Amino acid sequence: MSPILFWLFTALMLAFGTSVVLNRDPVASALSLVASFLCLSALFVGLDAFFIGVIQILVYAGAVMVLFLFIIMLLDLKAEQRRQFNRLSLAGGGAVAVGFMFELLHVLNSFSIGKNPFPPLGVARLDDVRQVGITLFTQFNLPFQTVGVLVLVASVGVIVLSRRELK
Amino acid sequence: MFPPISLEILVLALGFILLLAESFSNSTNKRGLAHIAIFCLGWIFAISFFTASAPATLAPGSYWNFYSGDGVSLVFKRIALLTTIAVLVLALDYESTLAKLLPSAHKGAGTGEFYILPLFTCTGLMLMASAVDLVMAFAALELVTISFYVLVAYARRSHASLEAGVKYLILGALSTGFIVYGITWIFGLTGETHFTKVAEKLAHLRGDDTAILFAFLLVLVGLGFKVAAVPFQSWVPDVYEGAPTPVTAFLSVGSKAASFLLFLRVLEPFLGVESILPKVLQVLAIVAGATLIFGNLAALPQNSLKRLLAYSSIGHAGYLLTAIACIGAGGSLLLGVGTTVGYYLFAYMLMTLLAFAVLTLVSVNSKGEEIQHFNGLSKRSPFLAFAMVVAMSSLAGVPLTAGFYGKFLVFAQIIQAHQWGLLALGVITVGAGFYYYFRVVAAMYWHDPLETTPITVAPLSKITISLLIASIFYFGINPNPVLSALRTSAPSVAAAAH
Amino acid sequence: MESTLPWLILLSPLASASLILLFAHRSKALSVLLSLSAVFVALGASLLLVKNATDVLTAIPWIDLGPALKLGIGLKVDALTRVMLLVVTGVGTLVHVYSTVYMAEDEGKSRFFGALSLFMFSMLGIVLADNLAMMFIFWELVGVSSFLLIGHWFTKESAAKAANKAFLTNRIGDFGFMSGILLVWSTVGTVEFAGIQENLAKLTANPTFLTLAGLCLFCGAVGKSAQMPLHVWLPDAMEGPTPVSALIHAATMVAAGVYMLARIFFILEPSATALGVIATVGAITALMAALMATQQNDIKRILAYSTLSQLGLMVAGIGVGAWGASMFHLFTHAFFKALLFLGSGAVIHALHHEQDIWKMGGLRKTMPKTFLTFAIGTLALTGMPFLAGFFSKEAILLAAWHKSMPVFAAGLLTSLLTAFYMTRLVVVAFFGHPRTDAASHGHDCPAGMTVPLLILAVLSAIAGYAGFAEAIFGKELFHHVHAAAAVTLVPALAVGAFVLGTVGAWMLYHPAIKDPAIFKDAYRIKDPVRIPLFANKFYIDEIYSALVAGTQDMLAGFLGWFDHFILDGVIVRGICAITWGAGYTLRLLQFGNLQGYAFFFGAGVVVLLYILTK
Amino acid sequence: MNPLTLNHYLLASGLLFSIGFAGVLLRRNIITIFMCLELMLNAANLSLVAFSRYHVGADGLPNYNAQVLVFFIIAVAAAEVAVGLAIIVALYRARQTTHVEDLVSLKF
Amino acid sequence: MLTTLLLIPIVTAAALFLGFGNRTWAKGSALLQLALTLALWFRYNQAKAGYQFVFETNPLFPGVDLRYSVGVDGLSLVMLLLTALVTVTAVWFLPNLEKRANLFDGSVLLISAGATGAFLAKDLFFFYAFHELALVPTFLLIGLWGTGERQAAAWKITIYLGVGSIVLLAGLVDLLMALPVSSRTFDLQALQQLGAAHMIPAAAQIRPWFLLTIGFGILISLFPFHSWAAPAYASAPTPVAMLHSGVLKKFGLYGMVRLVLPFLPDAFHQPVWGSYTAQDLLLVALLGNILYVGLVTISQRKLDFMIGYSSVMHMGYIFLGLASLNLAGLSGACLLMFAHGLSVAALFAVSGTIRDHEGSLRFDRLGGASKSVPFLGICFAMAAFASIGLPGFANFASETMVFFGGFSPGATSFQKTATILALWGVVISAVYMLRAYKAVFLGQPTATSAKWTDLAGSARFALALLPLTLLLGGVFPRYFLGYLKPTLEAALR
Repeated sequence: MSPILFWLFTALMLAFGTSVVLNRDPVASALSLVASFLCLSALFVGLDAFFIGVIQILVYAGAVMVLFLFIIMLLDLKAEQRRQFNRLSLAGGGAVAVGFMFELLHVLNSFSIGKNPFPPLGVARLDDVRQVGITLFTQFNLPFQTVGVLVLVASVGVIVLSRRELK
Repeated sequence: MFPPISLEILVLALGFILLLAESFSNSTNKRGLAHIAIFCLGWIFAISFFTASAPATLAPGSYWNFYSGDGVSLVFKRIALLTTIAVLVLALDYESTLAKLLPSAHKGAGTGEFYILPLFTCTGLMLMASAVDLVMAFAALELVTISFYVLVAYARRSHASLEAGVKYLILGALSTGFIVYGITWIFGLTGETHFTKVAEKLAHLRGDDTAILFAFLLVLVGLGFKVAAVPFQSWVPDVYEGAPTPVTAFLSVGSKAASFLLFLRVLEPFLGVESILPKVLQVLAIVAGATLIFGNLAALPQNSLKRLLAYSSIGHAGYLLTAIACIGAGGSLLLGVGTTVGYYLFAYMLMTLLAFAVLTLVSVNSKGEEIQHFNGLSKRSPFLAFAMVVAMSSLAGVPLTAGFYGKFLVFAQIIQAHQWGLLALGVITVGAGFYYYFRVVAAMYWHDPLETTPITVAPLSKITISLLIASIFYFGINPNPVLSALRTSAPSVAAAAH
Repeated sequence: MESTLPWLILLSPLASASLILLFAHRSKALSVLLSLSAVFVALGASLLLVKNATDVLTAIPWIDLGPALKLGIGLKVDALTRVMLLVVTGVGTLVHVYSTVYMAEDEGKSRFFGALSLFMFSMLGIVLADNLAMMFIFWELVGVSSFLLIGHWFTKESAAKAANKAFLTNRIGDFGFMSGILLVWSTVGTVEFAGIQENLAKLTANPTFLTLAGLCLFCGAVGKSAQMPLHVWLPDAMEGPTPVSALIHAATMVAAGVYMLARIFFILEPSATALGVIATVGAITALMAALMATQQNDIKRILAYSTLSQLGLMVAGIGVGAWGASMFHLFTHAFFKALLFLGSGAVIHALHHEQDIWKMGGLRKTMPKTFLTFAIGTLALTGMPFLAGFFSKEAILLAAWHKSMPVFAAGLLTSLLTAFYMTRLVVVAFFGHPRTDAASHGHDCPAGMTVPLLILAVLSAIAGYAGFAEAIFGKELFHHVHAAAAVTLVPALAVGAFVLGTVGAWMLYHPAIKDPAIFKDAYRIKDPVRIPLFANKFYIDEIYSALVAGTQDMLAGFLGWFDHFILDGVIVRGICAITWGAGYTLRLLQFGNLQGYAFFFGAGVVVLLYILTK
Repeated sequence: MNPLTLNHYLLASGLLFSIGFAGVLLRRNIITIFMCLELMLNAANLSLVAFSRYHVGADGLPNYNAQVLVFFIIAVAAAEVAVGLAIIVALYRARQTTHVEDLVSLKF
Repeated sequence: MLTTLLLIPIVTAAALFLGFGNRTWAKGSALLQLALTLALWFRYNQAKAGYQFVFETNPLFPGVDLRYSVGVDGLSLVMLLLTALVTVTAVWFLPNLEKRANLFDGSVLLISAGATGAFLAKDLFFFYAFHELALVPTFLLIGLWGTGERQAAAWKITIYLGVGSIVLLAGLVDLLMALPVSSRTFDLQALQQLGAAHMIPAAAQIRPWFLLTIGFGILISLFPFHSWAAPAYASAPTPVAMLHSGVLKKFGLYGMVRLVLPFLPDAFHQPVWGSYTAQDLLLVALLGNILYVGLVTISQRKLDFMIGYSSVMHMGYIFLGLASLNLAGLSGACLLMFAHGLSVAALFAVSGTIRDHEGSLRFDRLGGASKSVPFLGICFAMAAFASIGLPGFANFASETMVFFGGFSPGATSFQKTATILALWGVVISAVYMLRAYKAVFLGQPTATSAKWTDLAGSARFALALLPLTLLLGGVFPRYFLGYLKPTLEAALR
């Protein structure tokens, strides 16, 4: 990936990320989130992870984001925008987040491996869906099954939690 | 002999069958489901004694890279099974209360899943116990976490349950974020996800101590959240209080036990890095000390027993973390840290489940979970009062109950490591523990009851409670079965003990 | 035979005491019978022992820890023991007989005789002891039997108080005694008299230590023999029944201190300082007690102070080195003081428990036998020549003359005062006319009481004669009695003091009782001599109670307060409160706000990360 | 312009993580908080993919284990969102609020 | 046989809890316990030192020598006899309850079982465990059936002793840790042999010494950790006060003899503060018990508190015997444990009976009781005289040994001074005991005390058992010392 594109998408991703946090309107936040994730998937693609990039768009933009918007609309959350921020908690939360960020920078700064450029790939054309598939269904079969159960549990849970009347 | 994974498969199959049965049957009585589940889990527990332990392989591409059926995991699987059985028994007792908190079409409606979801949670717990790979660990952990989100918020007519659900959800997701980030860093540092390989790679890394420490901290945060270590404990009291009581019991025993084992497994690779060892141990000691103090002292002024048990659960996490923080000293007095933690959790399971069993029955009959609802319990039901005395004594660490050996092992660990600060905290907190646990005993025996109707105990609950009491005494005198089971196959955790 | 006799002496009263306590306490007659037979057995055995005048030593171990510690119950019968044995069993027998009548109507008669037997056992134990530890054991036991007997009429507040006071005061002395025993033991390694004597060199090697040990041992005697400053219990002990006063608080127990000093004289002898202190204490006690006696109105109290005074004299005798003379005086004193007490008992008995001498009068006529014996006793005590007291007192004075003039002077003055107050007593109580109804109905008591009086009167008369005494003391011991070279001036001065005292008192008091006003109200007549300081016993009781209240009780009260409010209240509860408060504060961190929890979470991450990466 | 290093991506990921974390700490609306949590998870994913690309195996391919893990994380996150939103809906039905300040009945 | 002895009270208690049986069962159990103890007492072979009647299971910890093992030697026999005697008396002084009498009786038996177990145990772990087990019934009984500020007292004793036990636990573990890995064992006999072999270097002894002394000290109410004792005993129901102060408290002292002396003898001579040694420190603490607590006792105005404090004070003498580190002092201390247990139990039995009669134990409300209840008076007098160290009772014999021990050759001058000061305590104890005796039993009878009824029937025998045993011990201390001596010699080696 060319550095220019990297910087562009990174800047956009962070900007939209910030917009998620700063926007008072949940709908705007949700849209910013999607935008941020689109930039993120661009970064994924830049890292030669095409499959993940696609999945990212499909799952987040296609499903999660719709879910969020749907719920926000369902609950009609506008009334709550007017609430005031508590300055103390604002300062405290900000301080913690900023403190964490600086410590993270400190870690990255001392991270020797990270200073290396990416090694070149050994193949000209990456069949990355196939590779992911092979890895997932052979080696990672057990965790995969587990995640399957997890999704089952989640769907059962969602039904139990949201049906108007239980039978 | 069965392979260890058969246990997970059987429980999972049981869960599926019951789920199908629940959706296709027209019966309005869901209690049958629970009875079947309890019965079958009992059999599965029996089968667990006929499984051959099978440590993980490291062959590339093998299915068993992720799963270790070693002796320790077997013990934790049994803990998970027993906990689930007990939770289901509690759930049966809790049914009348739960039914009122559900938007049900008819009596008992919607309780079916309440009996079935624990089976999936149990599967997750068992998988967690066996997970020797970060990916597997993550998947299993999330299976447990997500099923707990549902279970905690299950009683959705209850504001408390919902509030607890939301708090657990947000903070749990936050901790998941940290775990994921931590896994990322571990992978980034080593390029591996299997614990053994990670350990090998980490030990040979040079010059990136800060990054290793960062990865360690992220995992500590994530798992510290699960085991209720200070300062990541804040969800515990609220969620424990709000959740339906059987779920609280499940959270406090099952989730904690599996998380501790995972914590030990994740910790081990970091302990192999000598250059960071002092800092790791220092932070562990700080966290352990803070947890000890917070859990035990904040429990002192509690009036709600459920909340008190929540704080006590933090306190016990403190003892366990203390044992882990003393991991660094050479030569074990009695047994390794892994065995100490394993035994402690086993004892903790017995006594906590007993306490929750009594709490469930009393709260159902007294419409409340405050200590004052236990007033004069010895008159209303001497059996339950006695059970509670046993549970509280064991939690407080009175000898000849299972809880004492746990404390004993922990103190041995502390002294061995010459952690005098932690020893002092331990002494203070045990003293505090005597106070808040015995307050319940005092309420039951000293005070007059708020209401005098006797409490009837269902036969199944009676059997469960009796068995728990008997086990507390039995393992309080002879801990050998548990200890030798923990030690038979020297797993990676036991190696961490040295 | 010789080795079993001492055991018989010792154990027969014990058997009687235990039998009474365990089985016979419901039957008065049986109790009396048991007690009497025990004392007769003891007397008989003692007489047999005197006849076979060989020394006997017999012991059984009591505590035996090998070389670490060996304490035995050992009996030692030598000349000194024999004297005391006879005194104790002799006077004891008479008092037992006397008591059967005196206590006839008492509801606690069994208890009384049980305690009396216990006392005999304890006292004989002291006498027979062959080591300091055993002596201490019986020393304490006589204390407790004295406690029981003083407090015999326990529903009387004053009796109960007196019993406590006696016991406690003795305890203070015993504290010193035990310290002394420990000091000796730590040097010598044994507590047996024989052993100490053998290893005396170890003790004398360190004179300061020796003096300290000697004085500590002397403390025991100060308590038991009621020397200054621990004398306060003895007058109060008169709350007990009169036979008890006669036996315990006149003839035997209080003399145990003197006996003990005589026993351990070989330890005291090398230390001039110790002896000097002993002599001074004795002399002061003798003099002050005599002064106090001159102003008392209670017949028993006068006798009590007199006892104090005489004990002081004996102790002073030890102090001037004349332990033989002191023992001799102890011996004679036992008879005439017991006689006097029993006589006063007869008076009290006849007058229905009237003890004020001013409410008596004229008893000479109504109680002739009692008067006669009482008079003999008085004269023996005051030192009338050729009666017992004269000889023994003179022996002490003689020794003092050689050793220390101040002690001699004090002794002489005491003799004079003794003659004075005893004559005062006799004149006021027995002469003139009865001043109360009770006094006018006085009568001699039954034979059970009079016979012991008569026997004692005879003994008081003859006990001082060399022949009699020597027979009992044995040649060797009697040699010590008259160790000092005779000086003619001493008996002359003694006689002078006697005459002066007697005549002085007669001159003062005989006219006073003639005053007709006293028929109406005894207290209208004024004692011709009135010295409040003496009457109030130098205010020592008051000073003591102020001291006790001011120091011990106040300290105890303060410490009680401290313990309750500071140690337990502030410190212990404070720690609990701090812990609880900390818990309460920590609990406040769980304020329910999800965001706050996330903040703690984050802050925890940041802080831990800082610690890790700094 | 310098070639891109691993740290570039890690930095981007770290900043996104911090932004998400800040959102969790600062926002009052539970749904928004939930979105911020998604940001954090995805930030981790970015690092993971970067590491995957960095740890090129002997066969010259990126380390697909990490990508599979990313796949799992996305799946889990989706499930979590589903359950989480269900809980939030249930909460809203019961309490008519999605604000954290209103959820303080359980405390101390 | 020993396990049977342990099971008698436990099984009876369990039966009572389950609703079977009644007061007679409790009495029968106590008598059976006494009978069995006496059988042990006479069958014990004094000529053979060491543990006898040993029974032990396989190790309970894999690879660690920790097992259920019981056995008795001379010292534990004496303590068992004390337990059995006090239990019999305590059971006869159980109050008449309308409700839940079985709970009360069973709990009392459990306390006795705890003590029995602790003294029987030949294994360090069970030795510790049984003692603490007795805490729970104590807590229940004081809070439920106590008098006065019973709940506060119950809390105080429980928390105090809980903390004490945990310090003790730390000390025990530290002690084991000080041994080389290969010789770590929980077997008391094996431990004793290790102690004799001086396995622990002197400098390493001081820390476990402190932990153990403070731990045991809290359990024994060593100054300044004594403030739980008097209020607890004053509030406790009579049998509980008897058993706890008479028997259970001796556990700590027993532990000192069993563990601290054989193991950490050099610690006593280690300087801890300037030139003052640990022994000096202990002496100061025990003088606190004797003089400070003694004076506090004098200031008490209620009989139960007075006895409670006096029991604290007498712990000082036992410690004095321990601190002397020689056979005389130690034998005195051990015999004094026995004697003090009996005398204080008898005192509490009498004071409890009086409280039942009068409802109050304030000295200014009592008086002249000997008139109406002479038997109680005699028993109280005997026990009181015993406790102030009157010859003839075992207490005197033991105190004598203690004092001689403090003065034996080799005693430091500090020790001798302390002993002399401690001797003054004899005067102090006489002051308060006689005051109490006079206030309650002597003097003019009060309007109520004249109407009291004396003990009758078998309760008389039960109560008389204690002072009579004291007399036996006082006259023939040698008989008891014969049992104690070999054990103690081994402990001092």
